[in-house]
Amino acid sequence: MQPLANVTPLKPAARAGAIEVKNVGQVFKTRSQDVVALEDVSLEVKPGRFVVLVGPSGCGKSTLLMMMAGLRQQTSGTITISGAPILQPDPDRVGVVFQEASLFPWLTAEDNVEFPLALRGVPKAERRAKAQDALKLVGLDGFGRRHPHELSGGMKQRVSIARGLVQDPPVLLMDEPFAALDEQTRMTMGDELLRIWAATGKTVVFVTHSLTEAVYLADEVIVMSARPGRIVDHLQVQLPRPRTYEMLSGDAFGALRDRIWRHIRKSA
Amino acid sequence: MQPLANVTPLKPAARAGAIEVKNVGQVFKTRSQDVVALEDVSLEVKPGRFVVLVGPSGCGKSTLLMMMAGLRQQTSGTITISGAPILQPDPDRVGVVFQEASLFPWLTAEDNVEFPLALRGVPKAERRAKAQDALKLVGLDGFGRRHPHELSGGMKQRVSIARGLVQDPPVLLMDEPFAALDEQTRMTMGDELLRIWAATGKTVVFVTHSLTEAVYLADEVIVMSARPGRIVDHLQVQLPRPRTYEMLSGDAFGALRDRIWRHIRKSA
Amino acid sequence: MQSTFVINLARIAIIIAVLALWEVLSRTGIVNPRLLPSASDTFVTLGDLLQRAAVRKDLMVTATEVLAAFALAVPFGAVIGFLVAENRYFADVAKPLLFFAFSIPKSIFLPMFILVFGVGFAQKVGFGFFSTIFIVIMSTTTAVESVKVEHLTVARSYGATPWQTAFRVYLPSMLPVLLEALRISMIFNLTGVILAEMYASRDGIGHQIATWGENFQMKQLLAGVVMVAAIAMTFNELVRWMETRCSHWRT
Amino acid sequence: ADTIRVGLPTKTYWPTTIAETAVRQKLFEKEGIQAELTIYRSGAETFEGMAAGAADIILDPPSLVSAGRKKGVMSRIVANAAMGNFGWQLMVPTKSTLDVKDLNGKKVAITAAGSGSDLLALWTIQDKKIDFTRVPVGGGGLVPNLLAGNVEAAVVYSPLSFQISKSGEAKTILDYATAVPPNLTAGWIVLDKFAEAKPQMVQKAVNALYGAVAFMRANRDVTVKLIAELYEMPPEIAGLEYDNTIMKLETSGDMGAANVNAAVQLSLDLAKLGGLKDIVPVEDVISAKFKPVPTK
Amino acid sequence: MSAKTLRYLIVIGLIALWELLPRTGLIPELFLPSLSSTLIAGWTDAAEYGHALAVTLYEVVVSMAFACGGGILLGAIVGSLPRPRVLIMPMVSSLYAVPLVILYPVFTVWLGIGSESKIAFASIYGFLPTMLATAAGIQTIDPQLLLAARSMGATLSQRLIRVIIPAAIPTVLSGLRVGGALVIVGVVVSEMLISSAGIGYLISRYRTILDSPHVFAGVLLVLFLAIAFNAAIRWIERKAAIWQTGTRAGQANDDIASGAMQPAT
Ligand SMILES: Nc1ncnc2c1ncn2[C@@H]1O[C@H](COP(=O)(O)OP(=O)(O)OP(=O)(O)O)[C@@H](O)[C@H]1O
Ligand SMILES: Nc1ncnc2c1ncn2[C@@H]1O[C@H](COP(=O)(O)OP(=O)(O)OP(=O)(O)O)[C@@H](O)[C@H]1O
Ligand SMILES: [Mg+2]
Ligand SMILES: [Mg+2]
Repeated sequence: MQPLANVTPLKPAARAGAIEVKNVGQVFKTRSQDVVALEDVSLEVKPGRFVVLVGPSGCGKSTLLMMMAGLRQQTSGTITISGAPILQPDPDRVGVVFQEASLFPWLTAEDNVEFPLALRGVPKAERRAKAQDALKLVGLDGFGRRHPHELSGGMKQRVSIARGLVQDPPVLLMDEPFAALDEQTRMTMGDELLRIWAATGKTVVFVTHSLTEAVYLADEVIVMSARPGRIVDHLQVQLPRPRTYEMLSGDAFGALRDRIWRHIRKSA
Repeated sequence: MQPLANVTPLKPAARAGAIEVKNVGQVFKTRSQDVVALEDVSLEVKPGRFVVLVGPSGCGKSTLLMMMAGLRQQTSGTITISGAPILQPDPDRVGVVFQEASLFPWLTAEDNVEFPLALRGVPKAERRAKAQDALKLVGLDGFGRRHPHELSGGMKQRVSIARGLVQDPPVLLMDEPFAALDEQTRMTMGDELLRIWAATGKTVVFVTHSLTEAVYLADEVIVMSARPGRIVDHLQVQLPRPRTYEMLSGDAFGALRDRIWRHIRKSA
Repeated sequence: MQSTFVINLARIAIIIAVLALWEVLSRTGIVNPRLLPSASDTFVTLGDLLQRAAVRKDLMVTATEVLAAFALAVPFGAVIGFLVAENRYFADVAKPLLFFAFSIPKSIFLPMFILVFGVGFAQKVGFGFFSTIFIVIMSTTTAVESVKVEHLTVARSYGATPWQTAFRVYLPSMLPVLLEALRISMIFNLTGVILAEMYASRDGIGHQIATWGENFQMKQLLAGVVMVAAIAMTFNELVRWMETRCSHWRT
Repeated sequence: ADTIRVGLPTKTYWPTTIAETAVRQKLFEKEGIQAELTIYRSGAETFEGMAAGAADIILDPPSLVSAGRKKGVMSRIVANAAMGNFGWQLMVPTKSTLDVKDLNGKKVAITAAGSGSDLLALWTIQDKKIDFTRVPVGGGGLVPNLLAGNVEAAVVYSPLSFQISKSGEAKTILDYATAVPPNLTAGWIVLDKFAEAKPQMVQKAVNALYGAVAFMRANRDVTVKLIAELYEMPPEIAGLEYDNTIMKLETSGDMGAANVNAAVQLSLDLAKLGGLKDIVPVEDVISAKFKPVPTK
Repeated sequence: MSAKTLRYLIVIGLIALWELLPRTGLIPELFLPSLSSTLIAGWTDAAEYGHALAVTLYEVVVSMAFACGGGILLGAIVGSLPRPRVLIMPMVSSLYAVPLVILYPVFTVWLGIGSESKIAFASIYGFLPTMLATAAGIQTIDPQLLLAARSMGATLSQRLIRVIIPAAIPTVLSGLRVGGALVIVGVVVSEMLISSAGIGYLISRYRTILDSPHVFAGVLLVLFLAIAFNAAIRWIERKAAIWQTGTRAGQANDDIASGAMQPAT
C-alpha cells in the first residue's frame, strides 16, 4: 500500500518517534534586554516513551516544546526528531496540543478537529468519522456543532486535544492539556491518553503542573529549573502499567512525587 | 475623608460584599437548539467569606461568575451584590479575574495591571506604585516592561490576577486563576490570596478544579452538577485559620475532599 | 537593526530601478519621449517649477485645503463610523445609504458645491471633505468590528465609560486597520481637492496640472504629478512612522 | 469698488488672454470696478459656475445659453466675442498621408462629446459627406492619442494646434477658422437678473474687455509676451496665436449688428448636430442692450 | 420603528426631495432635474441607456474580478509575510498616492480608448485599497492561530485560504465593499473622461450640452449598479456570518458585547 515508505529519508537506525535534544539554548531579544529562556538543555527520548516535563512557571517548557515542533528555531544546539533535524513544522513527524486552546473561532468544534485532516486532503466522510471519534474520546459527543465561543474553557481545551489526536503523528507534544479540566475529567482523559498511547506506540511529551498527574502518566519525568531553564533531574518512573488509582497512595509513588516536589520547591 | 459613604444607596442592613443569587437560570440560544446552562441556582454568601465553586467542566461556573459580575444577564432570577441588584458591571462592587488571561496585547504587563486604575483617573505615580506591588505579589517583579506575548502562559495568568487585585473591590470573583501555575507557585499564591483576604475582609468567590485547593482555601465550598448546572452541595469548611500544609493530611481535610470528590465523580 | 537596514537598502534599490527603467524607456525611444519625458528631464523641470513663486504658492494653497478637509473629515467620519459599528439600529439605517453614497462618482456633485460655497477655499475643502468622509466611515466601521470581544468584556468589567473604551480598547486594537484607512483617506482627500481645483479655481496645484495636461506639456504634467505624489508620500511616511511607534507590540 | 467675477472656460484659451490683459492694463480699474478671474474646466462647467452664482460674466457659445434657458437658467449673450473657430484645426500626424476625405470609417479624436470640437467634427462629417467615429479623449488626451496612433486624426484647439504643427509632430488637413461659415462661436454672457440689477457693471465689464482687445491689437509685443507667459510656451508659438487668433477676434462686440442674428442661428444649428435639443429662438439668446465702448 | 422602516422612510424622503426641490425652484433644474423628468429622459432613450449599461456592466464585472480577487489575495499574501510586508506595503501605498486620474489620459495612449483602459484603470483604482485594507486586517489576526495552523503543516496557500482570510473576514469584506464601490466609480469616471461608450460617456456627453435630466438618468443607473453590488455583498456577508463568530461583527447580538442589557423580568 505504501511503497514510498521504503525511500523515506530517515536514517534506518532511527526509529520513528525518537527525540534528541542536544545543547539547546534559547535567547529572546526584547527591547530592554536579552532573556535567556533555556540554557544548554540536552535530553533524549526513546521512541514510544511517555515523557512528562515539569518545572516552575516561566521556566521554558512551552519554549522547548515549540522548538521540538519546529515552530521556533533554537538559538543554539540541535533537535532531532525521528532521526532528522526538525527545522520547520512537520505534521508527519510531530503533532502539538497548545497551552492556549487556539481554536479557529469561525469553525465549529468538529470542523476544528477535522482541520488538520482537511489540510492533508482526507475525504470528507473519513475525516468526519475520525473527528466524531476524537470528540467522543474527550467527552464532547454532541457538541460538534458548537462554535468555540459557545463552549466553556475546559471544553475548548478538550476540542484542542481532540484536534491533536486526530493527526495521529508518531510524536505528540502536549502543553498543559488538562489544565482547565476538573479532576474527574482529568483522570478519565489521562487514562484515555494512556490507552491511545499504549495502542499506537506514540512518543508523548507532556507538560503538566500536577505532580501527581506527572508520576501517574509518565515513563520518565524531566524536571526543569527556573530561568534560565535547565534540566535539573530526569527520573525513571518504574511503576508497572497499567497504572491504577491505588498506586497513588503507594510509597513508591509518594517518593517520586516528593523528589520532584523538592526540586520545584527549590527553584520556584 | 469619605463623607459620601454616608449617602451610599446600599441598604444599611446589607453589608458591603454580600452576594445573593436567587432562582437564577441561564439559557443560551444557539443556532441548533437552546442550551440550558444553569437551572434554578440559589445561593447566599455572607460578606467577608471565602467561597469556592467547584464542578465538572462545562457545568456553568464561568457563566455564574459572569452574571455575578454583571457581564451577562441571567435568563431568570435575580442577583444582588452588596444589597443592590447587579445589572451591569460595577467595579466599585465587584472585580473579576477571568478564566482566560485576556490581557491587552498592546500594553506592557504593568500597564495592563494599571489599566483599571487608569480608568478611574488614579494619578500616574500612585497607580505605578500599586501596580508594582501587585506584580511583586504574584512573583513578577522585574517583568513589568514585558508585553503579554513575551510572557509564559502562567505569567500571563499572574498578570491577570494582579490586575484583579489592584482594583480592590469588596467582592472578588476569580475564575480558575491558578490553573496555569505549577504547584509551588500555586501554593504561594494561594497563601498570598488568603493573607490579602484576611487583611481586607473581601468576599471572594473562587473557581477551581483542584479539590485540595478548594478545601485549603475555602470557608465554604459550593459543588455544582453537570449541565444543566445546579447546586448539589454547599459545605462549610470548619478547619481553623490560618491553614497549614499539615492540615492537608488530616482526617477532617480528607473527609471534606472525599465528599466533594464523590459529587464530582458522579456528575462528570 | 540589521534587517531594517537591509529593507531600506532594498527599498532604495527598487526606487532606483524604477527610475532607471523610466529613464531608459524614454531615452532609447522605446516609449515616445514626447509622451513620457525621461526621469531626469522631469526632475529638472520639477526643480524649475519649484523655483517659481507662483507654483510654490499653488502648492501652499492646495496643501492648506487638503489639510483643512482632512482635519474635518477624519474625526467626523470616525465618529459616524463608530456609531454605525456600535449601534445596530443606526447601522441598519445608515449602512446601505452610506454605501450608495460611496459608490457614486463624486465629481457629479461638483456643481452643487459651487452652488453652496461659490468658488473658493470653502468649496475645495467641502468637496475634499465629501470625497473623504465615506471612506473614513466605512473603514472605521470595519476597524471597530475587528476588535476582540474578550478585550471589551475586560474593559466593561472595570466599568470603562464609552469614551474610555473607545480610546483604551478600540483605538489600540484597531490601530493597524485605522492607520491604513487614514492613508487611503488621505489619498481620496487629495484627489478630491485636486478635482475641485481642476473644475473651477483661481489657484492651486490641481488647476496648474489640468492646464499642463491640456496643453500637452508632458514634462510639467509629470513634474506636477510627482509633486502631488510627493506630498501624499510624505504624509504616508508620517503615518507609517506613527504606526511603527504604536504597533511595536505586534510581532 | 464693486468686483465683477469673470468666468473663463480654460486657461490656455484666448478669453483668458483678453481678461488678463484687461486686468494687467488696469482697464477694469479705469472703469471703476475690480475683476476676479476664475478658470473652469470647460464651457459647460463655466456655465454651471455662473448658474451657481459663482461668476457674473462668462464666455461661452450660444448653445449653452439656449440649453440653460430651457433648464431655468436665464442668461443672454451681451457681447459678440468671436465669429469663427480660430486656431481650431483638424490634424493628422506628420507622417500620415490621409486627407479629409480619407477619414471615412476612421477614428477622430475630440475633447468631449457635445463640446466645441465635437461640433466641428460633426460639421466635417456633414459637410464632407463622410463618416468617421468621434472618440472623446479629453483635452489632455488629444495629442498623446494622435501621436500614439490610437486615432487617425484629431480636432485640436489653439495654441496646441500651432505648437504641434511647429514641432513637426502633426500637420493640419482642415483649418476650421476658414472652412466653417462665419457663425457666432462665443460671446460674453451674463444672467438676466444680473443685467437688470447691475446694468452699469455689465457695461463697464464689456468696456474693459473690449478695451483689452483694442489694446492687444495695438501692442503685439506686450501681448505675445503675455501669451508666452500665461501659456508657458515659446514666443514663436505665442506669435502664431496672436496673429491667427487674437487678431481675428471681434473688436466691437455689438450684438445689435446686422449679421449677428444669422450668425447665432447658424451656431445653434450646428449645435443641433451635437445632440442639443433645447433650442430657443435667437432673440431669447442675445441682448443688444450693452454696446461695448472700449476702455482706453 | 424598525431600522428598515426608518431607512425606507429616509429613502422615500430623499426621493420626495429630489422631486420637490427642483420643482419649487429651490435648486435650479440645471443642477438637479426633478426625478420625474429624469425618469422620462431615461425612458425615452431607454435603448441608448440599455446599451451603455451593458458596456459599463461588462467593464465593472471584469475589473471587480481583478480588483477584489487580486486585491484580497495579494493583500493576504503580502500581509502575512512579515518581510515582504515591510518591504512592499509602503511602496504600494505610495504608488496609490500618485493621482491616477490626472494621468489617465496618458494611460489611454498605451491601453487604447476602449474597454481595456477602463478596466485597467478601475482595477488599479479598486485593487490598491482592497489590498492595503486586507493586508492591514491580516495584522489583527491572533498569531496563535497561525502558529496552530503551521504546526499542523498548513502550506502557505492553505494558511491563506483556511486561516488568514477567514480570520480577517470582516476586514476582507470591507475591502471587498470599498474595492467594489471604487471599481464602479473608477469605471464610470474613466468613461466620463475618455470614451465613446458606457454610462459615464453618456453622463459626460449630456453634461457638456447641459442636458441635466439625461445626466441624472445616467447617475440613476450608476446607483442601480451600486444597489445590485450591495445586494451581492450582503448575500456574501450572510454566507460569511458564520466566520465572524470570534469578532465584534459576529457577536453584536450577544449581550456581552453590546453592553445594552435589560434587567430580567
Ligand atoms: N517572545 C518572547 N520574548 C521574550 N521572552 C519570552 C518570549 N517567549 C517566552 N519568553 C520568556 O521565556 C521564558 C519561558 O517561557 P515559556 O513560555 O517557555 O515558559 P513555560 O515554562 O511554558 O511557563 P508556563 O508554565 O507559565 O507556561 C519566560 O520567562 C518568558 O517570559
Ligand atoms: N455563548 C454561549 N452560547 C451557547 N452555549 C454556551 C455559551 N457560553 C457557554 N455555553 C455553554 O454553557 C455551559 C456552561 O459554560 P461555562 O463556561 O459556564 O462552564 P464552566 O463551568 O466554566 O466550565 P469550565 O470548567 O470548562 O470552564 C457549557 O455547556 C457551554 O457549552
Ligand atoms: Mg507554557
Ligand atoms: Mg469556565
